[in-house]
Amino acid sequence: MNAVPQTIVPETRHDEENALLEVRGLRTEFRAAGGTVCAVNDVSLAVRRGKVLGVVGESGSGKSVTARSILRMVPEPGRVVGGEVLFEGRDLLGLSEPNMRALRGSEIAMVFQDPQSALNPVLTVGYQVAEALIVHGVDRRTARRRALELLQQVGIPDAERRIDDYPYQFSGGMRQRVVIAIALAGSPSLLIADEPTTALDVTIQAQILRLLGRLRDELDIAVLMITHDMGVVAETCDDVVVMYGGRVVEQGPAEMIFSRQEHPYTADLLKAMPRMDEDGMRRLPAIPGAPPDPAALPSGCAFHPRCRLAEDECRTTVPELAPRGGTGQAAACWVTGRGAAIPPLDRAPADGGDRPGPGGTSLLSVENVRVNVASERRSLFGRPDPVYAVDGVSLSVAGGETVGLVGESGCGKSTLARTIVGINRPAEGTVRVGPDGVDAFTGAGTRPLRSTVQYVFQDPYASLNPRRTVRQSLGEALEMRGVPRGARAAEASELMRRVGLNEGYLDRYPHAFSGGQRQRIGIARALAVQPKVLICDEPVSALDVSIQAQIINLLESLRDDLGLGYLFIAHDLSVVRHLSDRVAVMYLGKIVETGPVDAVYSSPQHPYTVALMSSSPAPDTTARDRERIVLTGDLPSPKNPPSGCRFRTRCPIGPLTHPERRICAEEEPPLAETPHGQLAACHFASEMAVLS
Amino acid sequence: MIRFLLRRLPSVVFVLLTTTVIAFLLPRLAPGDPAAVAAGPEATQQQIAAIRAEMGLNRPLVEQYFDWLGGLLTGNLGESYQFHRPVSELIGARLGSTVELTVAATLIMIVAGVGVGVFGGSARSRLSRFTADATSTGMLAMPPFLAGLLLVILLGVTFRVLPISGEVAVLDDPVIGLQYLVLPAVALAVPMSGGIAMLVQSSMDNAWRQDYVDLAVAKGVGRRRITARHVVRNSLGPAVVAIGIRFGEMLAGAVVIEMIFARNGLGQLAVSSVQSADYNVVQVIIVGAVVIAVVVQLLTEIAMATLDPRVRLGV
Amino acid sequence: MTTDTETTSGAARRESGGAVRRYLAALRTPRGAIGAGLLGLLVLLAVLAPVLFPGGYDDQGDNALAGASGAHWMGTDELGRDIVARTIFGLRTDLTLLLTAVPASAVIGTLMGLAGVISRWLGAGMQRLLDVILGFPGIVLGMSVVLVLGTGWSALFVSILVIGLPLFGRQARAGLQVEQEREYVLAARVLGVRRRTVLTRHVLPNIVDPIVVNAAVYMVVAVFIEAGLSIVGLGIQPPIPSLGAMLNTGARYLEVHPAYVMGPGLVLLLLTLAFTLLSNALNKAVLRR
Amino acid sequence: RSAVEESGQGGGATKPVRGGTLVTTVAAEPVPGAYFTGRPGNIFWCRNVLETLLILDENDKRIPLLATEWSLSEGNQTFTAKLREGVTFHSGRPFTADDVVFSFEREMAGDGLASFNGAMEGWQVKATGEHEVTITSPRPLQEIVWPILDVTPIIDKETYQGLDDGSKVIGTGPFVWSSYQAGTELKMTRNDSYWADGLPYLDGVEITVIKDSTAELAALRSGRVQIAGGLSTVDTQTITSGDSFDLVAHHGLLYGMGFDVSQPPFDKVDLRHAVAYAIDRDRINNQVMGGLASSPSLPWGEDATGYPAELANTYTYDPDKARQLVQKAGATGAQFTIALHNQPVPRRIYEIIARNLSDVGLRPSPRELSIADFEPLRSTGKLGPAYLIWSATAGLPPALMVDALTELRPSGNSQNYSDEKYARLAQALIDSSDESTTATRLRALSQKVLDDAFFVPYSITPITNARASSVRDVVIGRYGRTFRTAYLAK
Ligand SMILES: Nc1ncnc2c1ncn2[C@@H]1O[C@H](COP(=O)(O)OP(=O)(O)OP(=O)(O)O)[C@@H](O)[C@H]1O
Ligand SMILES: Nc1ncnc2c1ncn2[C@@H]1O[C@H](COP(=O)(O)OP(=O)(O)OP(=O)(O)O)[C@@H](O)[C@H]1O
Ligand SMILES: [Mg+2]
Ligand SMILES: [Mg+2]
Repeated sequence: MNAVPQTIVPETRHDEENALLEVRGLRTEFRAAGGTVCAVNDVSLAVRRGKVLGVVGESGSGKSVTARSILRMVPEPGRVVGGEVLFEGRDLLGLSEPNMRALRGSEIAMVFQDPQSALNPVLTVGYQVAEALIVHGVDRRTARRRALELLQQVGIPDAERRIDDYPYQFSGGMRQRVVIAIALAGSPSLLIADEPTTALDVTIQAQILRLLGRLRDELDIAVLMITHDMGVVAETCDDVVVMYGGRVVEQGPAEMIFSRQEHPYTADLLKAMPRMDEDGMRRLPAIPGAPPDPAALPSGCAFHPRCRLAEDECRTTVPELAPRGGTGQAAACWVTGRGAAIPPLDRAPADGGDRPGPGGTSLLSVENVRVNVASERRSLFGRPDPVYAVDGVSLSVAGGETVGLVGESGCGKSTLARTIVGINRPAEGTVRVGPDGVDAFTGAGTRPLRSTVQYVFQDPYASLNPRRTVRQSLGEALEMRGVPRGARAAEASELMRRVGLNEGYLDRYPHAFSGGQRQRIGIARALAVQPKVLICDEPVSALDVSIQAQIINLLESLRDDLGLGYLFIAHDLSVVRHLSDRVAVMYLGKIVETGPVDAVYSSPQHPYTVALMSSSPAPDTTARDRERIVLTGDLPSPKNPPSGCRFRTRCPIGPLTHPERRICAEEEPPLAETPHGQLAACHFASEMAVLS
Repeated sequence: MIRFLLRRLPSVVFVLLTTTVIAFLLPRLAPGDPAAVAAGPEATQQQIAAIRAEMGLNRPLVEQYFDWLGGLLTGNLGESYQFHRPVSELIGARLGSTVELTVAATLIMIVAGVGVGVFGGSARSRLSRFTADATSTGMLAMPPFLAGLLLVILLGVTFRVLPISGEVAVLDDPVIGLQYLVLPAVALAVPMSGGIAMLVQSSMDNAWRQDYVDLAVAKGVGRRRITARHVVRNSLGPAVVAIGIRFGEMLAGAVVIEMIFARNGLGQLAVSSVQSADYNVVQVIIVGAVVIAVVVQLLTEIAMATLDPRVRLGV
Repeated sequence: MTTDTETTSGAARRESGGAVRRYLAALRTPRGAIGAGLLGLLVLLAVLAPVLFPGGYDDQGDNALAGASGAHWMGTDELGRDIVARTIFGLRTDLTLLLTAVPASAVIGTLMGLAGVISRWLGAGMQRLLDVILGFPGIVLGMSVVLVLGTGWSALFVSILVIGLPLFGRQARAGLQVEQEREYVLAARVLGVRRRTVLTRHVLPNIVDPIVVNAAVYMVVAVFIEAGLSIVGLGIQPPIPSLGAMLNTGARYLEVHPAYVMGPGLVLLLLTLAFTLLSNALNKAVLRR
Repeated sequence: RSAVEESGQGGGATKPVRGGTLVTTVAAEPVPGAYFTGRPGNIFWCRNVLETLLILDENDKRIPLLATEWSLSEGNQTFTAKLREGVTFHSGRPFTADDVVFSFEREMAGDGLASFNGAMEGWQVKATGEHEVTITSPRPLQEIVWPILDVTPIIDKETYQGLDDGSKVIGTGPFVWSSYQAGTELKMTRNDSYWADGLPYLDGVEITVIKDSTAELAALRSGRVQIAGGLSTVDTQTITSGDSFDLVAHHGLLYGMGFDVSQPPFDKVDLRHAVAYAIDRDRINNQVMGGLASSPSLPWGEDATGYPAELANTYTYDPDKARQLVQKAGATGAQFTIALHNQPVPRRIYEIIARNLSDVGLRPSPRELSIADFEPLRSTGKLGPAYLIWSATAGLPPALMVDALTELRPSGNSQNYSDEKYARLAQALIDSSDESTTATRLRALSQKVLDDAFFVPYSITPITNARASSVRDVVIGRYGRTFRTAYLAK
């Protein structure tokens, strides 16, 4: 590798005197037996007082390590090997450990990604909040009083009573609030939030983001917000730093970056994201390849193997982060540095123009299915009460058609999908498969079910047996289709080509593949039995944006080539919009709205759909100030769902705001047709048109 | 808590009942004739026959079982063939000795095991971690009887500082009694402490990697306090379980240790009863050992529940 | 259509395919290397015992309870037999016992744990049975076995086998429950692969690892059981030596002839140490990936 | 304080001293129910609580206790004894001739695990005065009456049932049974109204059960106990090689091997002879018995009346001869089990014998049995092809042994051996009423035992105990010590 030019923070920094935190030339390495990984390489950034700096980048780009380096919390065997971290003028890297400890929590606080594990399960939340004060010298009584205030401040309802509860008694969103309360305890001037909402649902994410925004305004805290979601950045950040392969590739004020990208990576990344306001008539412009392994970074510009503008220089020399256009923006790219503009990416139309419309006959139909997920173990007191995770759902999928299924985590999407393929048994209702509508749960239905419907799993790491080669995994599927042993090799190669993988990889084990590649293998396995319908359970939610686009494109082309029908489960509304012909919105085991995708997205009729849509962040700073409906509270438990309309406990137009609407609590609204052509289950459906 | 105990009740009852069935069947599975054994070596055939009738061995098995079980429940544990004494008396006379031994060993095990474990789990220098590792591995690999023999050679024969045989009840004379107790208790506790130490250390290592430790660091909590409040607290659960499970092993180990240190405890009684096929005694000891093991297991779970709120509230 | 460039993430690289390779990885750690080396040495000694000591273990002589000498490195026992020879033959007995009884226990225990596959009731019944066995403190169970079978090899074998069942049975059941919910298992079921095939192809190989680790852990316990029963006089029958039986007799001559206890004691300690180290290493390498 | 120091002990003086408690330890537990026979666990209490008419010490000297004088008459078929007056039981009840009659009747009825009741068949025991009893027997008594008197303590007819479980143990002895924990501990206190004035010297005697020889040794050495019964010979020798402990050897145990002569392979007398030649008796003596044993071919003690010393060494270690005999019997490679007690000494003997037998071409394997399992099989002759026994009958008069030792009984023996000539010879010995006839008849019987070799003795070993030198004047009987005159020297 060439000598790294000593990149300094770009000279043209606005409000330089305003910087609360300034990181200069930070390098953090992990020394392991296999060699040294430079996870953070010459990173410089600045957080202004009272402002939000967003750090974005795909998985492994070094965001978390940067954050931890600032607080000197790099895990073993990591070491900060260079650079400066100036906080209010002091270099944190030079502080003694006791001084550093005094500073953590009191001046700089941190919020972690996973609220499930960030709280100590055996201590009460109140204690955990108070501890943050106690260690900084506050006496117990005062600390507890302050803890209560803080819990109230972050919006824990009924905080007096819940202060002595344990973390597991809280929902994910509530826990994240507690974590934020802990962070606020020492009245810090800087809050580092490492993907604070990634593990949460959009509705909860909106709540948390709103909370963070409020706190910033009220307490004037500066925030370093780490995220991989451009939408979150667009909605919350003042400044942006884009990271790739351990380096900053572009930085600048948020509006500038979203309006004009100076680095091809930023530009392509934004384009690769499906958008809620665009239909899916064209393929997504995916960035080829996958993010680099920090242990083996490409020489020169780390992005060059995937860059459509790459030149020879890019392959050999690392570009400097240089200011662009005097607006505080800076980028590290040789090509754009010479003034070349990034050519607009023409979105390729779907292969062969418009795709064939969905075939008319339904290949899969679910009728009134209810699924009981209560454990079947008998206790001393007889069987436990049933828990219907899916409570009377009907839908159908035709050949070549994509039906999107969206809803919050825990609403029963996976349970429905698993029931369709026979992993769970329905308590009531039927699943019919094939053109003849054979009942899948009769003896005669098993075969048609297997050959008609296949499943693509969410987690590409868990869905392949680590002990079996790709050939073995595919071979098993081919065997099920009845392909004779001799013909399997050829078929397997054909499948690999089909999903865009090199057939030479057939004899490798799954661990040798990246997440995106594994997902392709999972798709290939599902295709091996030549199904008519694929059930995709969040197939892209575990993948990086650039890989997500590749997989979506793959699914689309398969659908068009093979005439497959999809039941596509996702919680990302824009992905569903991009892919689907029809969409169903699920809430607590029931479908609350369903209909053609355009109708639902352009004029949602159910308040829940509206709330979901307005909670989804859009990667566009101009949409920042749009009117938004943020739901309160959490998804109730399917163990005892609310009476009447299940959504009434959170509904913005229900009894919460209109106490006179008693019907919502008394009567369950049926799925009824609306003027726009979709079905919605709301007593006051027409009202939403006004709101949206 | 009560709900929790109720939930465990059926399986506990099942285990105990099955144990009584097994214990009851043992003499009937064994090759010897219990009546002949009871009658003693010099008995004639008629005497044996008379005894068989007296013992009720001619009656249907099920009836015999329920009689026996009824006896157990009402405290009528039968009579030893060997000593012609009520089993309850034999056991009563030896219970104290074994309880002393196991309680002392358990205390040592908890102190040494948790001590070494916490030391290893909170140590940062390579040397201290290695020391902790080596200590716990060594202890784990050391069988109690070998530890006992080595202690006898070292402290009882070479340097005579502690008595190596016999016993004096601690309650009668604490100073002397404790001296008699030290060596056997240490010998018994050694391997168990090794296991506990390893467990504590590895669950502490695990706890150190948890996100809540990161959060505590980010809060500004010092390392000592993190160890005490966050890491140790979360690591004691597995240790408590292990201590509970090892209590059964402790009873088993006591058998051998009592032999070596000439303590007249239940272990000795068990061995001599097995050697002389004194079934009535063996049966009661088996049932008793299982009852104790099960009860300790339950206590363990209760302790777990106090340590970990998730267990307590049945999540 | 695009093709992924080939990259693997760090996390992905850590889990790996070949089972043998992972077990070998365990041997490359210091613990694993020492443990395996030690065990290898002991096994070698045991195997070569008849060659090293052509006189066998029962070569009685007039010179009883003699101290160390050129002919007898650790002296002789009460019947004038070489203690070293008897120790090594005792090791042979122990190893034979361990290496047959422990695997038998592992296999039977695993099958009991997996019985739930055949029917839920059978599985639950087996678990209860294992609970009962678990309730018995080890040596007490061993004594019960001795009561029924009399002392000797078969009683030791059965004791070790039975005492280990809950360890393996519970492990297998827990593994089964986890593995059955794995996505790749569900994937196979969705494909329509038969239950038995799913079990043998996807579930079992992934249960094997913890079972192997537990078997190594249990080896130590099994040594304790053999020695424990032998020490209280319920072990193997003379004149065949076992480490425990030698300790039992040797303890009678603790004063006149400490080497009598030290020899078998040391070998026993090395044996348990080897298995302890090995199980630690396996545990780290195989289970905590 | 230190437990090690506290139990330390002082040096010696010679005059009897009053006071002190003697602490003893035994490896086997006391069995109060076995009052008419010997048990290793009973040696330290039985003769101190339950007294006999007379006691035979280790030299077979008759020491009068409850009988003051005695005589034999009518062709040695009548025995008369004068009883001591002024003796009371521990309960306070005076001792009379009726108590003696009662005790003998219980014994003949087989109570108290009586083992000589076979030899007492036909006895008439009568009170011929308040303090005189007369025994009349259909057979001569001069040989057998002494050991029978020695084994027969006088028990209290009011409480004798309490003897079975030790709940009530009442006798006339110098010590009173005071506290008992079955299997672990027994305490006796001085009988203040003992018939001999000033005796006993000791305030009390304690017995603790320590099953492990090494632990017993440690207890001795630490001074916690003063006498140990049941130490292994090696341990006894270890401790008595210093100067503060004495080795006490007395009476004896007979070790031998029996065969089921009704079944192959030991239905062939040649094979039995082979075994008799194959056993390395010296090795057994040196390596198991500490060199203290004798290695006779005959079961009788050397001081038996008319002992045929020239036959005593008929069988000596001769593996070559043994091998030939094995071949002659066609039994080379024969496999069989040898039953034995699961105790250390029998195990070691087994190891030597098994080695000896495999050296001559046989293939024995062990069958270990607990005493409780072993004895019923022994009394019913079901121990299998061969077995090893040990018996406390060593040194008893042969006329008594042929009934008392199961292996020598003419019928109902453990070897399923029945031979008319043997039965006749045995009965003749029993019926002999004078020394010279006894001698000729014993020789004839001995020859028959050697020829048929249905029971092969290989060792007669004195019972050894270790005793602190400070313990003086203990009377050693076959069935127990009496500490009536014992004292602890300061
Ligand atoms: N404990 C560690 N040991 C070794 N390498 C590490 C460790 N933690 C991080 N790394 C390396 O640093 C790189 C960057 O990690 P980092 O966690 O900062 O990524 P990130 O941008 O936060 O990604 P994500 O979105 O997945 O959280 C990783 O790819 C990895 O190679
Ligand atoms: N085996 C089970 N036992 C108990 N409850 C279950 C079980 N499976 C699912 N549930 C419950 O059913 C509800 C629906 O779960 P499901 O996994 O179908 O949700 P989902 O919509 O797929 O959520 P996500 O977006 O997180 O994947 C949840 O509340 C869950 O707790
Ligand atoms: Mg991260
Ligand atoms: Mg799901």
